[in-house]
Amino acid sequence: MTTFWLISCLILLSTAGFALGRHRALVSAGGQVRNLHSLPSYYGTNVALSISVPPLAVLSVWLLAQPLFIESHVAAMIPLEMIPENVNLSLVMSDVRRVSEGLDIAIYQGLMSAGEVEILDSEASDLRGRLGDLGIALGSDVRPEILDAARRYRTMSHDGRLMMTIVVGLFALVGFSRSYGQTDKDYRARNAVERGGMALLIVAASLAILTTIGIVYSMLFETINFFGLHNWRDFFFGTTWAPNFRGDSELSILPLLWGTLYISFIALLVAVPIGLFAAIYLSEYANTATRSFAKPLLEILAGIPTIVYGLFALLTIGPMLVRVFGRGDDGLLGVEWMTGATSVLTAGLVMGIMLIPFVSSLSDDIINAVPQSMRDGSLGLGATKSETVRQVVIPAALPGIVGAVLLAASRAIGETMIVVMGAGAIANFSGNPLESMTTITTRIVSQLTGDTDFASPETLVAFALGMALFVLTLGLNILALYIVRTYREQYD
Amino acid sequence: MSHITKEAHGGSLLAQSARTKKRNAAETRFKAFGIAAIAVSLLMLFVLVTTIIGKGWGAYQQTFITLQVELLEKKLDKKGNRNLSDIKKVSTFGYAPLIKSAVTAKVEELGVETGLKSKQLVGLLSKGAAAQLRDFVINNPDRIGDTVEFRFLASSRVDGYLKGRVHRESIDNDKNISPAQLDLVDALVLAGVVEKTFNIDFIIGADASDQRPEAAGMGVAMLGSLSMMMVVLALSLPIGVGASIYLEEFAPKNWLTDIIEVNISNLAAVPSIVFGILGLAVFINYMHLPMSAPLVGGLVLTLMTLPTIIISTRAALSAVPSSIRDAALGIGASRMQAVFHHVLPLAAPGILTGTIIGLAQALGETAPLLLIGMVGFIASNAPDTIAEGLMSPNSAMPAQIYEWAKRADPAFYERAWGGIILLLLFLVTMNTVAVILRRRFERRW
Amino acid sequence: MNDMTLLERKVETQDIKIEARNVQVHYGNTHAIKDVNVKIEDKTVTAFIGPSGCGKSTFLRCMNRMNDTIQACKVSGNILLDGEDIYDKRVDPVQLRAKVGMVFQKPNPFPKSIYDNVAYGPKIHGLYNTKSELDEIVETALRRAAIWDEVKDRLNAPGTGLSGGQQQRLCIARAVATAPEVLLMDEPCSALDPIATAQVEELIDELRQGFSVVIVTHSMQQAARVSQRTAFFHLGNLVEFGETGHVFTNPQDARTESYITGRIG
Amino acid sequence: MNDMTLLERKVETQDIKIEARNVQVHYGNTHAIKDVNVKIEDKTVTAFIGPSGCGKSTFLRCMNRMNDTIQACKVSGNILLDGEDIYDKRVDPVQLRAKVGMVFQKPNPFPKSIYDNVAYGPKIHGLYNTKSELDEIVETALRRAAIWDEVKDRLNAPGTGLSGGQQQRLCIARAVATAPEVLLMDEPCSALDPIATAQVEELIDELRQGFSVVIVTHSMQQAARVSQRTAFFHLGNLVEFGETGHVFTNPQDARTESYITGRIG
Amino acid sequence: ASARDQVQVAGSSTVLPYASIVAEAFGENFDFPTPVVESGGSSAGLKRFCEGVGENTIDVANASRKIKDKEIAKCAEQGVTDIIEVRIGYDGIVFASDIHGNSFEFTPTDWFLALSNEVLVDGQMVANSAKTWADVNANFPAQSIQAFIPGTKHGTREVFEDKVILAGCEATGAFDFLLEAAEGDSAKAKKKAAEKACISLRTDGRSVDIDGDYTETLARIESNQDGIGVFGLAFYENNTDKLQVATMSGIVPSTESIATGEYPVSRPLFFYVKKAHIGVIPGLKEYTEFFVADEVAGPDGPLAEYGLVSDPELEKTQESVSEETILGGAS
Ligand SMILES: Nc1ncnc2c1ncn2[C@@H]1O[C@H](COP(=O)(O)OP(=O)(O)OP(=O)(O)O)[C@@H](O)[C@H]1O
Ligand SMILES: Nc1ncnc2c1ncn2[C@@H]1O[C@H](COP(=O)(O)OP(=O)(O)OP(=O)(O)O)[C@@H](O)[C@H]1O
Ligand SMILES: [Mg+2]
Ligand SMILES: [Mg+2]
Repeated sequence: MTTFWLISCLILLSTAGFALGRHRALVSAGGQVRNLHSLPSYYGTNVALSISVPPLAVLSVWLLAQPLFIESHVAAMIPLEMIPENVNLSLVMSDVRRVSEGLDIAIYQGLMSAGEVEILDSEASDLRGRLGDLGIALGSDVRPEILDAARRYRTMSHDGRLMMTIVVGLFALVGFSRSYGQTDKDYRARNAVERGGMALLIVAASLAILTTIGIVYSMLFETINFFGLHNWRDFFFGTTWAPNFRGDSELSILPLLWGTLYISFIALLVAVPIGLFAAIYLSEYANTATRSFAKPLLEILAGIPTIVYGLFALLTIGPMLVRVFGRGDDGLLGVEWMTGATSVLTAGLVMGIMLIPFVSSLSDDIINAVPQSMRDGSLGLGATKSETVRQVVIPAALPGIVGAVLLAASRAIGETMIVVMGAGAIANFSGNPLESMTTITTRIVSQLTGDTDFASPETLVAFALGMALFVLTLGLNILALYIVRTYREQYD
Repeated sequence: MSHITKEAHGGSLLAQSARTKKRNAAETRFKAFGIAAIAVSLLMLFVLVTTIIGKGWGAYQQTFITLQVELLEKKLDKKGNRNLSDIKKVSTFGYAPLIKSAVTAKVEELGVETGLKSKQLVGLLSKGAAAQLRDFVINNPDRIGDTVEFRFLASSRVDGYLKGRVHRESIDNDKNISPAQLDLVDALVLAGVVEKTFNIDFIIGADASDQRPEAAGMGVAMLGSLSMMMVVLALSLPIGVGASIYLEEFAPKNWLTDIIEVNISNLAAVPSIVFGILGLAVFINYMHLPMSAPLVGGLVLTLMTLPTIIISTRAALSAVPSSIRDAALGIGASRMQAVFHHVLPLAAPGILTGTIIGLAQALGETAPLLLIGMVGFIASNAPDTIAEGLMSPNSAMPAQIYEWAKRADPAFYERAWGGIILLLLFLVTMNTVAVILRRRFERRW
Repeated sequence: MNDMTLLERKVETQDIKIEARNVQVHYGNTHAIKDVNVKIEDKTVTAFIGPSGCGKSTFLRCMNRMNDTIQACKVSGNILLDGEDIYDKRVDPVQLRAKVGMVFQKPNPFPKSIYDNVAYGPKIHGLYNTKSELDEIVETALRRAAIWDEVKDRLNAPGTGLSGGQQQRLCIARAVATAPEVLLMDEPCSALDPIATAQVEELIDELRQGFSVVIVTHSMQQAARVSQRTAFFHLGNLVEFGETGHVFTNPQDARTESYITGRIG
Repeated sequence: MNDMTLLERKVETQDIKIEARNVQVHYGNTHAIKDVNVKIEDKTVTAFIGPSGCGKSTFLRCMNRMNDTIQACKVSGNILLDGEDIYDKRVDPVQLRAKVGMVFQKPNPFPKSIYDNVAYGPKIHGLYNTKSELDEIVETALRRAAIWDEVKDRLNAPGTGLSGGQQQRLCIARAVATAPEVLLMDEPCSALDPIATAQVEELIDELRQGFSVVIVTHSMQQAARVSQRTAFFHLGNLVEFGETGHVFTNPQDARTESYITGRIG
Repeated sequence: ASARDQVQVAGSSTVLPYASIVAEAFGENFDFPTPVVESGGSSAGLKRFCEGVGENTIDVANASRKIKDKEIAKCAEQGVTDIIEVRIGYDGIVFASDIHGNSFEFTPTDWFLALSNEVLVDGQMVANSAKTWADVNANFPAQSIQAFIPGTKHGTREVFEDKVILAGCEATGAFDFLLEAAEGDSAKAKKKAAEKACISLRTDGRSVDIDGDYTETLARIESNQDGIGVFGLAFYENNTDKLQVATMSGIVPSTESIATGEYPVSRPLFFYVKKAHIGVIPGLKEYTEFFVADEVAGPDGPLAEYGLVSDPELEKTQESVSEETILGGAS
């Protein structure tokens, strides 16, 4: 039985279990729902879950473990001298798997019988060609040892699957009989189901922790390698970012950090006021028609690929700024403050536009959720709408708005394409928003996707930058949490 | 309140007091700011969208050349026994002469005067013409020897010429096209051999190599994006909402939940490429999931989208007044029931907004896909089953756009913008469902 | 209750402060107020009584255009404040509401500190010059609403953390602090104990010296105690309107009589 | 009010339904309930009276653990329902609240239809088998809460679009529909006119036949009318607790007396 | 886990177009599925190449530079030992400016004088103050200096530094001067320091690093007509309608002039194959052979047509591919 069918069966069984459990509960209560501890559907769900969850868990573990087991077993069959020097066993095994799969398909399509497979002679039968016709491409001709192993692999997987079906079935049965036996009018089915639900919620929440562990796992070693090759003092306290193919680069995070903060700041300076005012207008002033088309339209801004924004920065906003702030006497202001089109301001402005919906849409929802009675209270005192919004609605919605702004800020820190095209690629320590700068994230991407030696500090610095940024934002988030907490305590 | 007199608000209602005037002016300003904010945003959207449409519209039309090709037996099946494996031995290079003679024949038939060599004549056709022929022959070996009519794609320069992208003045140094070729094209257009039609292959086809921009399509990448979005939606929405519910409604306030909370907001600030590093390390190297597979892409994008959904869902949940929860608990609902029956529906608009924004971000993201092998030249065929769609190598729309935008031939540039139109349509379709749902849940209380 | 006292009380009002002419209110299909004509006199307390759901709150909210915020609500007819139509296009509802203050039926303190709740009105109307003046306004308002003693030590605590009755008095203080010319109070004492009720009634009486007060109440006794005029609503109709003494002792309409006599306690 | 009737009324209660032992409640630093001991008898109406802010609602919310939802609120001491400590770890607060229903001080209908508001309790407790049974439960509950006539034509209209008093009765109907053993009512008639109040009081009396009812009220008359036992709270203390007749006619504590005699009307 | 059946390639985005042309033709002419060619840079490609041997690792890494010894060592550490190196041809690097603007005939000296951080003036290294090309070379028009050069992530940057800036540095005598002044223990260290000083470019905005691709450089030139950018030959040839190319030391860049070595600025392109995967991953060997076949990589093949400078020693490469000659000699 294939996994698909097995799962389908389990689903079918659970559905039946649901009905049975529900029925039994009702019977135990003499048909009167009110005599039950929980609603009948909870009893049904309890049975259904007991039938499906443990077997599914077993199934997934089995599916993971079986190939490992079989492979180690089959691998032992392959004579060592068969494995060419320096060829990994796993590669040979993938060949075995491929052949075995081909045999399976051949039998399935009726091209070979199971008996024929057993006596198949690899040399005589042009197995590579025959399997090739079935769409199973092989890298080379099939050697007898591989064919033997593949046959073995095939039978073992078949036996394994059979056993798996039995075990899974057993688990389902046990789960059923246990939960079905428990089903009684006094059994706390709702609590059981809700405990299960709660477990799921906790698993969902802890996924964040797993992700963090994954991130640290995937970057830590290379970061350590980097610090083995590069002076940590230069990384943290140096003032120059100048990677170099010849090695001996100066790789300091500080100018990048400055650029990151500067560009994000300008982006937020654009996005937060515009987004917030847009949200306020939409939720407090606009009529439903305006709101129902303007809001989704604004959300499109978040979905335009960043490459478009990058080009927009490069081709439209940048030259426009140069016309204003550059070109000396030809320019609008007659000043020569800006040379190229790329600058912190260019990137910040464009990124700000992209971030508008992050602030506007989320804030709009939160502002809309402030109870009308709050507004009434303020309006009833003779406040204008804007006073009401500023002094009552916004403070009430503040936690949500802060969340939206943090999200926008996070996005700003993580943005690459707009920065690369809008702000340039030169790390610069300067307060002038009309100069080019660059950010940590863009450097991570560019060092990682460049042509430098992958074991050199110039590439590995990407991991160190990633880790440093990670730790940095972690610190900022802890700070933010702390501030929000102390602030909140005044109100609840 | 002796010191507060009636004069505080005195006077006629119709005449506004000085203070009211001032406050109303502030009110008007405030409202104007709101309108300005919306106007600015919509203006930007308008500019962006018109730019995109203006630049990408061309990709939806394509130039074709109709030719009669004689499928010469002596070239295609020397032995004449129609043995498929022998026919297959003839590579696309072997088909070039057939095309050459077909073009020459056509030009002669029309009686167009041209001093072009046959190589330049073939230059009018896409480099994919030979492959098209070979495909046909392999599928219909019995037609060998016949003369069959084919509709070949024109080369990108010819196509560009008909679309106004390539001008006679600008081709002086271009070794891919010459004025004489353009003259011929003009003649062929008059003869109806060359025509521009709607280009369905752009919407349903697969990527093509750098030499054949005219053949490149978005369809397969679109399926890749669709598969990824299905994974993202199926995972990030339940997980995100589940995590938010736990954190906002049930979690005891202790250091552990604090850690989770800080973690989530921190994950939002992790650059997307780092999620790619994570995906490569964990999903491919550790869990041995296939490379370049939309499944892995979907998983990575799920992790990337989760913080967005969680943050917005939590904000929405906490905005639901506690009197609603009290009401439910007071009549004996469990907390779980109170949340799922009453709080969640009220928080739905915020959750959907988070989903819209999170998915928009996931749909447009390339950086993490770079590291798990979904960016590049992945010209696979459209997958047949959902499982294959998830597991077999594929690209994604933004990756495809990003790739096209990098390619040298300007024809790809047009396709990149055309692809962006498709991406936006995809996004709008996806959003529409969410927006309609959101409107149904929106209410004030 | 002594009916004599009611009759004896002299009604000393003269000017008409608010006049409603043919007012109709619809909530979508619900016809909530049907052709109501009423004159609210200056320096008078007017009580609105009537069974629950008869339209008292609705009509009250019409008088300072609070119904504008309810989408489904449509008002027609005229309401004149000092002879000026408040539904006139030129009228600024903000200025109107500053003149015609309101205490809502459900207490709705802002999620701010108690102090800020009360100071909010004076702040937006600029009723003070110095911080100490504001402190004074806040204290006076809280005292008049009979809640000062309970909150004086926790002025910085959030207003939402008060008990039901405290919130109600906070809202009264908040309305009083803005010094309106007309104060509309929707069941201001519903959550108050008798002593606090008495204090609020005292406040109402005091306010009457300078302003008009309209009060919605379910307590006939309260209406009789504090008001000079009483309006009886029934199913959206203004059934009877007149001097409180007359309405209670000598109702013209059968419905009024049955409502009043049906009273308990 | 006739004091005689009070004395004459026979208190026919026997079992103790709820017993509170040394209950203390703190909201952060506020000590809201101070060492309260009280016994609520079965098939009895107990009234909680006391000045606004004295802790009535707080104590009421302790009895079905609604205070669990307020972060700052800390409860100590024991509360026994049928002899079992409701603050015991093993007690499922959900089951407890199904037994001990509650009507809140501020009406809080769900933002759903009127029908769904009432049907929600029966739905989650499985109190019906067929749709028509549910319809019947809803109708009965609405009738008992004296609101059926007003809403029978708009059962699908949202509950939040009702008038204040209607919302209050809707909440009563919602609580009654779940058929709790104990019903805690926090000022259930504060927004009701006398006739509706009388109907709700009738309902309370009817409920008493099978269950216990605890009612918070500011109206001494109401307490006297509907309750058999009265508890008087003052500044967080339970000052006096006893048969309603005794408490009203013969208060033991000076504070009780002054509160009762300070009554008006 | 079902087995992978297509060749998996990753690496340099310079090689990507060529690899994709080959992959496409390979897919059309063979029964094997079309190989997957990922971009992501030589570094990332080689890194994944060296991740180990097995199905979940790539088979081929494209690189726009030779693999480094350090990388070979790292590979070996992770079990990737037998690596076949395939040189597919050369990539020409050209300087181009807006087609409507001035045309230029450069020498490395011009570029050094225009972009270097410090230049040698009267026996003294002073900060570069050149503002227009006329300041650099009197023959040039007074067009403001605005150079768009590859960012430090690009392999092209290394070639640019080596073959243009450093050459210019030496030609102006600045290199010798710097070598004199350099501090260091050994001659090697001194040379290194001098080279480093030579190639440090000005940061006042005259020279702009481009981290993106040639399309970005082109976009910049379109938005700033004074700009002169660095492009790949193939890219220039596809955009002759917008760009005009500058000569270097008098030579016009073209596939021919680069193949003969006349035009100095070019670099070889490679790909690397895991020998262990040959015979296991279907089509790997065929793909490799097809790539370097005459009809593909030869001077008349599609790669050359697209802009690859065909390798004069292609035959040798074909031989080593068919014999699976691994790096470091022994097979
Ligand atoms: N959530 C809260 N946070 C802090 N203090 C509170 C909270 N709720 C009530 N209090 C305080 O606890 C005390 C008792 O409040 P409670 O609501 O029990 O009063 P009450 O007797 O019901 O008054 P009322 O008749 O006005 O409703 C009051 O002083 C009140 O301010
Ligand atoms: N927002 C609304 N939407 C629809 N109908 C409403 C709304 N508010 C009130 N109504 C209806 O209008 C009628 C009058 O309501 P109103 O609130 O004025 O009554 P009321 O006299 O204040 O009653 P109560 O004494 O119960 O507060 C009622 O039938 C009510 O159901
Ligand atoms: Mg009302
Ligand atoms: Mg209370």
